[in-house]
Amino acid sequence: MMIPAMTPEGAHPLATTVARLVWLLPLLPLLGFLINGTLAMLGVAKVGPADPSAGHDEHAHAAHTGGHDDHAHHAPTRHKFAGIVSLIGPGVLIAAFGLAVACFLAMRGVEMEHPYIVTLYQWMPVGDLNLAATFQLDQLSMVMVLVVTGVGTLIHVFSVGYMQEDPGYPRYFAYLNLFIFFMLILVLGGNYPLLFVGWEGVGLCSYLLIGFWFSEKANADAGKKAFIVNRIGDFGFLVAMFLMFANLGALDFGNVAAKAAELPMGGVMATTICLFLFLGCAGKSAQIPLYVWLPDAMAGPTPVSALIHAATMVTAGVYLIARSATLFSMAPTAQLVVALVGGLTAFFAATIGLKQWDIKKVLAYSTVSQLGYMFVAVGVGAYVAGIFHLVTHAFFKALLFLGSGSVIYAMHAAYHATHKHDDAQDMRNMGGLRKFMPVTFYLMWIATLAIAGIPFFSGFFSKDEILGSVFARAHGSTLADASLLGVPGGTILMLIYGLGLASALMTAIYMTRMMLYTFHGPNRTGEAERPHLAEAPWIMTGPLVVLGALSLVGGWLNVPALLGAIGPVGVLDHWLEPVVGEAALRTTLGAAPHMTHETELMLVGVAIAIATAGIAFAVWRLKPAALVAKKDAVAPQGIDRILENKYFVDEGYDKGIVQPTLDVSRVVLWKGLDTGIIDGLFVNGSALLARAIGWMGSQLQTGQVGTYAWVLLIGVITLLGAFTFR
Amino acid sequence: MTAFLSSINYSAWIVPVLLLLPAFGAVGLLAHARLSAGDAADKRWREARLLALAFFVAEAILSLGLWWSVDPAVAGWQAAVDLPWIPQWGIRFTVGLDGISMTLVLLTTLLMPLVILGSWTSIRSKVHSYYALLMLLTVGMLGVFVSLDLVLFYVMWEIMLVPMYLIIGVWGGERRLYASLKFFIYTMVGSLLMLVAILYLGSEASRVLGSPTFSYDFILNNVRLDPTTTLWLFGAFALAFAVKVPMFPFHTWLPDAHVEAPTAGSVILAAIMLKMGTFGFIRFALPLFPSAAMNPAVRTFMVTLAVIGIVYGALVALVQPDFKKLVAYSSVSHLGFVMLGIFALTVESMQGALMVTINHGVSTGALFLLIGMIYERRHTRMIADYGGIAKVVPIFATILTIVCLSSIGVPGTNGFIGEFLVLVGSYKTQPLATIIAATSVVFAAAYMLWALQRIIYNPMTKPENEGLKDLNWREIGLMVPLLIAILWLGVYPKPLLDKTEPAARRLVESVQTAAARTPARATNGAR
Amino acid sequence: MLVEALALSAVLFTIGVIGVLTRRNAIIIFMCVELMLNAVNLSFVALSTLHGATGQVFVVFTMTVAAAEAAVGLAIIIAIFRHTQTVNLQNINILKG
Amino acid sequence: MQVNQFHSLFYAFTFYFFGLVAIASAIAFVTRKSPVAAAVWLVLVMFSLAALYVMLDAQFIGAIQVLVYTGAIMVVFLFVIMLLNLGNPSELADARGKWGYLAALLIGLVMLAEVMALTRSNTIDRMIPPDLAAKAAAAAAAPLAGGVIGPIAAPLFNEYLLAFELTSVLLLAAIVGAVVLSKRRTNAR
Repeated sequence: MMIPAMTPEGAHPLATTVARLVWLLPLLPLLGFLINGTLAMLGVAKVGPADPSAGHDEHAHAAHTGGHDDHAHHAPTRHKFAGIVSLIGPGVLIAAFGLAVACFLAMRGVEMEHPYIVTLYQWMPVGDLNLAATFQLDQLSMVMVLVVTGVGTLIHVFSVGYMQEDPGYPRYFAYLNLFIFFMLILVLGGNYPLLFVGWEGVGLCSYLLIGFWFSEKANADAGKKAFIVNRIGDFGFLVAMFLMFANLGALDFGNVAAKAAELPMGGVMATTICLFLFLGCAGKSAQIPLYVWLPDAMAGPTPVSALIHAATMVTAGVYLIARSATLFSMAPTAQLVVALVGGLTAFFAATIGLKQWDIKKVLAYSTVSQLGYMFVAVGVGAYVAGIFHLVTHAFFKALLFLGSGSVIYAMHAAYHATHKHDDAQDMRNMGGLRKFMPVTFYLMWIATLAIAGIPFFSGFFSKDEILGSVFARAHGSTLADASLLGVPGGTILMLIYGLGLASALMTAIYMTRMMLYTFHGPNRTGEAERPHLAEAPWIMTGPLVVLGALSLVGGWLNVPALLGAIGPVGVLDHWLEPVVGEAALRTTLGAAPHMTHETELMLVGVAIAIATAGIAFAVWRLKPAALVAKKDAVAPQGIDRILENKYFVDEGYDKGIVQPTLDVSRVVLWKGLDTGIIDGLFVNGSALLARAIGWMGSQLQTGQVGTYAWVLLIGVITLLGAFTFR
Repeated sequence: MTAFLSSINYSAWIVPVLLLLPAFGAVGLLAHARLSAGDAADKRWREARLLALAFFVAEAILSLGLWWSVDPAVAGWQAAVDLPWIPQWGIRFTVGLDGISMTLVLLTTLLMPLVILGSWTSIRSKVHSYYALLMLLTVGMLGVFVSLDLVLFYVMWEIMLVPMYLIIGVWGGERRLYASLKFFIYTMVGSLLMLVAILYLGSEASRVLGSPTFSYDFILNNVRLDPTTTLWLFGAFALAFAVKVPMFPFHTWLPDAHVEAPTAGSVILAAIMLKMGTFGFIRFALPLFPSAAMNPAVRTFMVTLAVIGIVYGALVALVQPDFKKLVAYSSVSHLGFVMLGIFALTVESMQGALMVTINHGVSTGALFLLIGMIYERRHTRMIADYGGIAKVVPIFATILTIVCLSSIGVPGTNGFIGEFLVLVGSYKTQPLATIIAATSVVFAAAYMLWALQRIIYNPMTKPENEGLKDLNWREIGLMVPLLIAILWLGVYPKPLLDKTEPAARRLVESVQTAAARTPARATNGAR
Repeated sequence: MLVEALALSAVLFTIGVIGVLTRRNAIIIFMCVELMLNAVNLSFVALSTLHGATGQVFVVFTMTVAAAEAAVGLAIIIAIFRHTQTVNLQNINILKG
Repeated sequence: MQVNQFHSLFYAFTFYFFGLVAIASAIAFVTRKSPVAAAVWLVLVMFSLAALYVMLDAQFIGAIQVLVYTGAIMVVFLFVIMLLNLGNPSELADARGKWGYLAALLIGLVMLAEVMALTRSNTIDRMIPPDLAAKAAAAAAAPLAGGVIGPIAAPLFNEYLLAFELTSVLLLAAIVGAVVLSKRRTNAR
């Protein structure tokens, strides 16, 4: 590996610290991927015979008929490479996390005005485009690196237990390591194209991991859907990059920000770039209208849902907007769009979450909803609040997913023990699990209270900061002065605030509902299965405990001034100030957002009231005891039916976009235009024409010499006539 | 390396040798066919394929020196040779390389051994003729890339056609006669107008020079035509190249030819022969007729066709039941990117077009090789006949996935670099077209992943697939270089970009300055 | 006498043409062709009084060709007759594709 | 003078006589049903033409007209007719009918008219390049040196030597062709 050349940034204070090894960060998981991937191939591959065209081998036939229904959880034994994979998979992550922490400490030790940029090599030096593979280490990417490697490590450890009996064990860790590699490229990349490499790379890993159990069509479908929907977003990202290159003449973060600041405030160019960037974010971070892939992505193994589809990858959009803060701060209209879409998504997904029965689907819609909050935050220019919520959400949502994974693991084990085939993820088949898995139970309640926004749990701080920021920017900001489709920005911000409150209420309700149905009331799993329900092993509950602790104290990262009594105020604010501070100030017209103490207190009060009310309402209204198991449940009616079926959006997309595209392609373009008009009419048509003329000519040929003589003579006469009479 | 090459005077003889070696190989094979007539069929077959492989490996090794000996920064032709051929008509054997043609020559010579290995066991009838034709084809293909005399170029251009016609027609699938005839006539009709244009250019050049000549350099530097003539000549050249590329709507020979051709034929068609068309635009149509190429109407027209090809190819690929056909239509889409890059005429887009050219050769070549491998086992190309085979053939599935991702243009693979450069460069001059073209990232993912899912994922429903055997060492071995190329070009494309950059820059600049020299009436004429 | 000779040539040629058109017998048609050749020869010779002996050279050539033609043509007629037992051209249409 | 006048009158008479004989026997030739009769009438046409050649100062041509045409070619014709036993004309009565005759006559007359019109107009003059015409006129004006055969032989073996040689090849080919074609294929039976 080449040691980065001495670039002008070589004089950077970090250059002499451990941070110069930043290129090692993504390399570690890549190494893990290579080793695990090789092991995975060695485990399954059986090289074919030299001559493949020889007839089918009967032995091979017999050997594979048995392997037909070896669904992951039914496989009896551990993989033969399980030991070494369990060492390397999480091992590289731990090493990476250690390095990240070391970098973090190094960073705290120096005074950093500019980001630390490490140039690895010239990547695409073409024409005016002088793209290098550079890593940019600054406060923002440091936060992300810590979250990715930290939460990633925990989830890797959890996976060792969760996936231990899966025949694809090495493959799983290979994918997971690859994901971390790309995620680190995403957050460390020093220019938009390199970020895009990570951006698509994580999408690829998401695709591979969602479809991890590819023998079931639904899983493979979900993976494909995720990738394709993400690609719609990526299209936006690409166009945004083209616009940047053509109009700003650069693609690296520093120059883009510098050039963006020179653009006219609220101009068309900045707005267009931002909107296209946001399309990319909407795809990756599952915002309306591209959120549909995320619930389906739950087809993957549950730790994957925790890592990729809750804690890290889906928040990449938030990171991207924070990263492009300068650009966005020049385009208030685009910011309003971001915030409004975020608010609508938060609200919309929360309503769906109210009526889901699959425990992971509830969490999936909850994730979509929380991502909406983050976009509200970065939309209104409260970048720190967005990143703050990103971090706390990573803690409590990873905990929730891993907890649900633990539940599903127990359910599976129970069903497996009695050879019963039922839905291990449906809450109607659970109930009363607190008795069987108390650790999971308590930890998940912590996470639930955190996400609901009960005071002093982590989610309370971050969510409160978001709502407060929205409220504060309704007056005296570039947003309030801008307007969207004629509606003044202030009005829209108040609407978003309302949506945020409503979503908070619903969040509290559906999360309580999930907890009640899963852990409280009588058990509905089945008489035979009940004795087999048990807590997961410590390798799985261990990470849960760590995440539980983080969910509890995560809020202390950024304590608001109002609660200054309980700890240091605004740590994250200060930390991120060099990166996003200027942009945030531009949105708030140069002044820190100012609210009176009373207003602030009132806002906090409202938020607390709403969270408590939601939980109380759920406890009062829902009767876990009255619930019946899934197989006995009756189909819902009316609004319940619409909610349970997610507003029929998937069906709508299918009928409205997917099928018409396929039909038009098949009937009009392929059969009609391609084989019909171009090939049939023009190509084969001209051949047919030539043949027809030839046929007509052949009809003249009678074989009668006499006839030929006549024709000849007529020709002679005509020619002579032409000479004579000209 | 450079010192060693100059010590053996490498660049003085390499190009003729590269052209002659396969020709000798063809003769050698036919001689072997005669000499071994009495031997057992199996023995003859084995010897013939070994002989062919030996020739192509020798060719590949010989050609490797070009990477070092051709200095892209030098403006003139390198490794140039100029011999009289038909002196009465001023036709000369003039050959030479620049950075662009050097990479394409290397692509050809390096791919050919893999092609031979790819059809190592699948071709068993008339093997001698088969390999001899492949060698003849190589002569033609290399000849097109190195020719600097218009007549020589035309001869090489047509030489390619015959072996490919026979390869499809003799060793092809069920509808091989239809496909081969269609391929032949389609391409032939396209190139005849080019012949007329070449003769016209030759006569003009001869008028200027005073003695007959068809020299590319002379025509490039000395022949000045009026705008209307330029437009017509450009049209004649463009038609020939557009058929070969193939641009929408001249693409319908491609799916048939691809589907019916044997594996080697498909690979060569996709990886190299389609590149003749784009290379023709880069080497001939643009520099010789800059005012026509820069004419806004012409450019808009070509870019529109390119964009239609991109989106249309992707959409039609979406609904193909036959995997080879799907890949064929995806080629239409990819080559559309090349055309967009060429006619956007920025250094970035031109470089991107060249990257896509190479990438498409690598990825689509690999795809066709893989299809050939699985076809050899299951004797079907229908996507619906597979499903869930990742369980039984994991190596195949892994390689297929990587190659598909490269074809989609996932970052980290070569496909991304090319598409990104084309788009980012084209946006400067053709913003709307670029945005429409960029939508194909969605469609590309859709058709490729959907097909991938239906082939290697999903439940295994067909009992015939359960006994499938995975790739053997030969097949793995021949895929490895392609996989390395996919990743290397995706992660560190700089060496390749450096090789083509000066030539691409010169091309863009020369077209722009030359077009600026002859303004006015060209635009009026087209309106 | 030049004009008369040319006129005679034209008349003979026309008669030959009419013969070709109206007759069925392959041999007679053949002879009609010979007549036409003779007519042309006549005009060659007539014009050679004006333009020198070159015209007569061509007559020699014409005669040679006529001889060759007669040899091959009659051989063909014999071959066909052996095959079909007729020289009626209406019954001979093997030229038809 | 007297002699010359008489000579020219006699010349004209003879010329017209042979011309009329030629036309008449040609008409007779095309209208005979019997091939043998037709062939004999054609022989008469050729004799007349030979006479005319001689009168047009082409004695050599007249001689070989008699030798080659009448003596060789027409004899071959007759020989074939006899050989194939085609003397009986009944089966080959004309099948074209009256309209066929009329149409043929019409076409013939139209052609004749056109040729006449063409000779009357100066089209032909325009079709001949002027330098060639001048050269030809000079050649015609020159006295016939070398007797009767010399003027023919000179261009034949100088200017047209290649054509002459090719004719010999043609004749050879014709001989071989004739032998091959008329050979009875014994192994086919």
